[in-house]
Amino acid sequence: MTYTFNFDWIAQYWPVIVKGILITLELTFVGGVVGILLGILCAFVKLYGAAPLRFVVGAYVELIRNTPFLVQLFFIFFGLPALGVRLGELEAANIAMVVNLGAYACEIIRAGIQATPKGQFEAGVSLAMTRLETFRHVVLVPSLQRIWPALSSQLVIVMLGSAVVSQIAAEDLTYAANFIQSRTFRAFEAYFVSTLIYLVLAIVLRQAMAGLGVLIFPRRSSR
Amino acid sequence: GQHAAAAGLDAVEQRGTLRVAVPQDFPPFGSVGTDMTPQGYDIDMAKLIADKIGVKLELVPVTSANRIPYLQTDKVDLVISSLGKNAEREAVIDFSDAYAPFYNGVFGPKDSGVSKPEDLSGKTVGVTRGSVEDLELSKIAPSDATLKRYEDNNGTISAFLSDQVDVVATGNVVAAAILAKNPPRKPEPLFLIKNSPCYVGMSKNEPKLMEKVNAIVAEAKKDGSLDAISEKWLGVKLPEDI
Amino acid sequence: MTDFTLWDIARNLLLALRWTVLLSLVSFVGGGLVGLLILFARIARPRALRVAAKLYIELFQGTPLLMQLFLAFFGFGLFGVSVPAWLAAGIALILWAAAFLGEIWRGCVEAIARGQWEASASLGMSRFEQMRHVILPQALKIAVPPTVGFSVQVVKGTALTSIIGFVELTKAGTIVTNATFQPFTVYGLVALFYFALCWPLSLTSQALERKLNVSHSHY
Amino acid sequence: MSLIAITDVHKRFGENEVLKGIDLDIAKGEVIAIIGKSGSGKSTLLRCINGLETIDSGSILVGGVQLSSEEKQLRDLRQKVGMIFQQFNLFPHLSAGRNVMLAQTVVKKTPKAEARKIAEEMLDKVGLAHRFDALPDELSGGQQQRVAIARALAMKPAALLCDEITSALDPELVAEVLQVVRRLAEDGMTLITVTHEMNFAREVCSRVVFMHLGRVHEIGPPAEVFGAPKTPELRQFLGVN
Amino acid sequence: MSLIAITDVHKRFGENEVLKGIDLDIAKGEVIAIIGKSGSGKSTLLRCINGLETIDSGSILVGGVQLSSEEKQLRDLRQKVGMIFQQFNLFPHLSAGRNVMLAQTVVKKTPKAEARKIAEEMLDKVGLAHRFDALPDELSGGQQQRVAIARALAMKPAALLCDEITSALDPELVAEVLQVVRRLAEDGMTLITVTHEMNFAREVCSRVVFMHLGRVHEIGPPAEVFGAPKTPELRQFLGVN
Ligand SMILES: Nc1ncnc2c1ncn2[C@@H]1O[C@H](COP(=O)(O)OP(=O)(O)OP(=O)(O)O)[C@@H](O)[C@H]1O
Ligand SMILES: Nc1ncnc2c1ncn2[C@@H]1O[C@H](COP(=O)(O)OP(=O)(O)OP(=O)(O)O)[C@@H](O)[C@H]1O
Ligand SMILES: [Mg+2]
Ligand SMILES: [Mg+2]
Repeated sequence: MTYTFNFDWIAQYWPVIVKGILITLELTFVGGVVGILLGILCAFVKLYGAAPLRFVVGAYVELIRNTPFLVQLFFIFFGLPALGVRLGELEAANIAMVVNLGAYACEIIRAGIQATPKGQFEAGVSLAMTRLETFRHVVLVPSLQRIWPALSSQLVIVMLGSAVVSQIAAEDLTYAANFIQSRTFRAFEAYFVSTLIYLVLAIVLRQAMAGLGVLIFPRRSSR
Repeated sequence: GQHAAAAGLDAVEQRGTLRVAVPQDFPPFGSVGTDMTPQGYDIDMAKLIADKIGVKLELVPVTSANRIPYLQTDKVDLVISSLGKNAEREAVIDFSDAYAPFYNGVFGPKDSGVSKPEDLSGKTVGVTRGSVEDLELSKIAPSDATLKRYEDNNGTISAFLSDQVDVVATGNVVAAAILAKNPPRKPEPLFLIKNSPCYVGMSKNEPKLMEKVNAIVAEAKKDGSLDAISEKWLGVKLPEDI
Repeated sequence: MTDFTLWDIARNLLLALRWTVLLSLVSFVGGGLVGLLILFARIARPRALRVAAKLYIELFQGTPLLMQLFLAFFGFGLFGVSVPAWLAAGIALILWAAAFLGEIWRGCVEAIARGQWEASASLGMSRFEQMRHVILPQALKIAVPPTVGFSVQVVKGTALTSIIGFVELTKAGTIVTNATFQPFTVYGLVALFYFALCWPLSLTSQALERKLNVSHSHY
Repeated sequence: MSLIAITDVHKRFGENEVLKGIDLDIAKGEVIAIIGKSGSGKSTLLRCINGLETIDSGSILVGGVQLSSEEKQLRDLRQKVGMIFQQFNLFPHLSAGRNVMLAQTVVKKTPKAEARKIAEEMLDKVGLAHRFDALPDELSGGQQQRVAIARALAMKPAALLCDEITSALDPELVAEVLQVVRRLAEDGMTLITVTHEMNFAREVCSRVVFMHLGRVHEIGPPAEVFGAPKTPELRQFLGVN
Repeated sequence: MSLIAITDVHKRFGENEVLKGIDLDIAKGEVIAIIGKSGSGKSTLLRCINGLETIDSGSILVGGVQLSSEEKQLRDLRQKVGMIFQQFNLFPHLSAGRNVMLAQTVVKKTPKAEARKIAEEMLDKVGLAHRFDALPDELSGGQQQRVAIARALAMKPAALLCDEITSALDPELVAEVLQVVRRLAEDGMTLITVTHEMNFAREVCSRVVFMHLGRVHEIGPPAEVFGAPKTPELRQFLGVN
């Protein structure tokens, strides 16, 4: 092999990488929190909402799940200005992440809710709670607990998918890699380093979600 | 080493084909026709070099992200992809003599009040990441100008047209092509950055190949064939300083 | 600048769509086969195999497919091994899909009641025979909906092969946009074609899921 | 005036007419046992009283108010009439105490501290004050059912509907739950229980309702119903000839 | 020589020692009933004999061969000792007949045609020859359990382990399954059954084993165990004083 790896550039470019990591984390965090909230809302509407609302949510979910994230991103960033909504690349990226995860989370959460025994709902209602109150206090937490692993996986997928936001000049981790390689022509090294960082982020994210799960969901203490 | 012996000019002649990385997303240097075949300044340049060496030409369409890895892993012999030069890049690959002018400048609405680099202060500038103008503008732009670096030319132009950036830095031919389409937002020339020419890229330490390419470029300048290419794609003759 | 008619744009995108379909088929079928191996390793008796499979899954689910493709194509090249683009794309997509499919299917295998393992063991079947005759036939049935669902991800995942030179649907869209400066028309069509390809798969998956749920409620 | 007045109630599921005209008046403080074969419509009747099923015709008045399917009104009704299920249906993510507190804070807007006091009181009433913080998973079936009773009681209902609340329990656990119900009856709670425990029905109830094919087939004080069943269907059900 | 010889078997799950030294010899043709409270280790003992659980110490010999955890040997053992489960565990994707054929063709490499003949024979033995092509879903619980018995019998085992094979069944279906087991016993099959059916144990078994807290607490012919229980634990279990 004639190619010799050279990582000297790190000394000069590490701020770009750190910024990239932070932005990737921001996108994942905002996408994760707001996206899951949106998913919960959509799941509720899809299960209990009025027919027209159900249709709108259904169309949204199908549209998002069956088209590439990149195209969605382009429409938000380049398309919305035509309608008078001009978003910065970070806002656009964040919104695209939320919209994307929201659709997937909706389906995952809906499945979790549907797996809730009917008796839980009836018990809530027969204690004079409204449907919304029953959903909020009785159905939601156990449903989330049921689908938490699936949701965590989806979040990792979305985090990795966020790489394409570099196309609209959002300065995430992939942007950092591309920026560095465009200056230094050290493509292998830049991609290798960013891949490793993604791997670490994915593992950390999974662990964090597991830890969060332990915090949110009660577990029986051993008898 | 061994590897080098099998590469370079000898390998090209032995193989009978010259493999060249060309852009597909950077008109007028490289784009496609309605039949998706590559066309543009860089493609004609590649044809010229292959002709002169006397071998067949194999065009390999590349992006800005993968053009150098193609070269480094010996999947192409030359990169003719409107490459600009800087010191860091020269540490990794070798550059021939310049084969094309690249007049780049900053373009934007007339009323943007920009007429020199200092005026970019506080403005948002769209530019294609890794392009010649990216390298140049990064050097001269004031520190409080925001550079938005898009993946490809299309991103940069779309960003300008959709009002995501105040002005763009790009080739004057690119700007002219857009102006010709009479868009709602017009990229009028504001100021010229400089003529920062394009070079042919090749693996390091291929003296024979370098010599050959430089000779072909020099001859093409002399016999007017490069002028012809320039006129075809850029609408003007090759400038004196190339 | 060449002038593209709407038909030119659509025609070129449709031609590129062939690559999307072909790559999807290759990665889905190949990923299925390798995924089966991953599944077997993941639930094998020897700990080493299980751990290896787990690491494999972590690696391929934890890094961007784009980087996997890049490293598969150019990484070997660094060592002087020339891997053609179609092979690199095939390998990377297959390994990536296998990680996801293996994990999806493991869930399905684990959903089969323990009693089925015990009953078949107590009839003297070996672990492989148990899998082959008792567990897999049942697991595959419940695995169909999520598997079809994942095929949508595969279709969309093939877009990333442009990093190693494939002009599939998304890449063709970028190229044509750069020649036409009509991003809305082009990406609108791109989205439409993806939707036309993926939506039937989604619908099938949902329909199968519903059907399965119904048959479950009999128990 | 009767607390619950059921008049000519009909209910069908598709083709299947499950309730074929039920008339039943229940006074405050009464303890009613509903018995009958599987499928005779016992659960459906209870669920109709609680508004979990809508009725097709007839009327149900609770405390003089007509039952409708209007949400707000249903909520009022359900504060007056609690229900306990065969499968307990405790909320698995909440401790026993929080199970009892939840509806108070959500529905009645009782302040947390007060809700907690009431929850402790109710758990004490069912003999589980010491398991306030236990999750449902950590409780035996009998304990879970007692928490469910405490949960319903915390809403201070005027009447309690119990649907086979002991049939998911092991025999040894049945006694502890019945003990609790017996005490409620003594305290004057209005109780309507579907039950298979004939001894319980005999000893505790003021009236026994025998349902058959979607109708109230026989009704009367336990001594009468068990001691001198009039219809052959009831005799067959009781296994006497 | 005894067919199954169990010597000082210990088994623990984590902290919990479930079997605390079991000694038991079973001769060919014996019919043994194992009785005892829930949690006393009955199922665990059966599962150990069949190699579904590994033992921590002691030894189990079947037909003179020591039980190990080696795969090949386990397979041989399991061809000698069949097991039937409370939950039937039929393969839901195969018809009744194919359920009975599967292990023969896979494990013993019996040719299809012959396996089919044996399957028909075995289904006939349990009175289900006419349901050869029915899927498990289409059979009643009692029929499913009888298919499970036929499936075990088709491997021509020397002994059969039955773990509460009637407790998932409605009372009316219990009889049909017990009838089949009774006939097996009469035919000389070695049977070890965990059961709550005391009448069955009394009438059919040669010996009754009472397990308590992980030990064989009392053992003897049914007349002795049921007629004159020696220990207070057994007396309590049987409800006699
Ligand atoms: N949601 C429903 N949809 C359709 N049919 C139903 C529904 N709920 C109950 N039924 C039918 O109504 C009839 C009466 O059911 P119900 O549960 O009231 O009987 P029950 O007297 O409570 O019987 P059990 O003692 O078995 O609980 C049954 O035939 C049942 O199948
Ligand atoms: N896989 C396991 N892991 C941990 N503990 C177990 C396991 N299997 C059984 N046990 C424990 O071992 C003890 C004995 O269980 P076993 O199933 O043998 O009892 P049993 O006599 O069959 O009871 P039953 O009549 O309820 O079936 C119980 O306390 C049970 O909780
Ligand atoms: Mg009922
Ligand atoms: Mg047991």
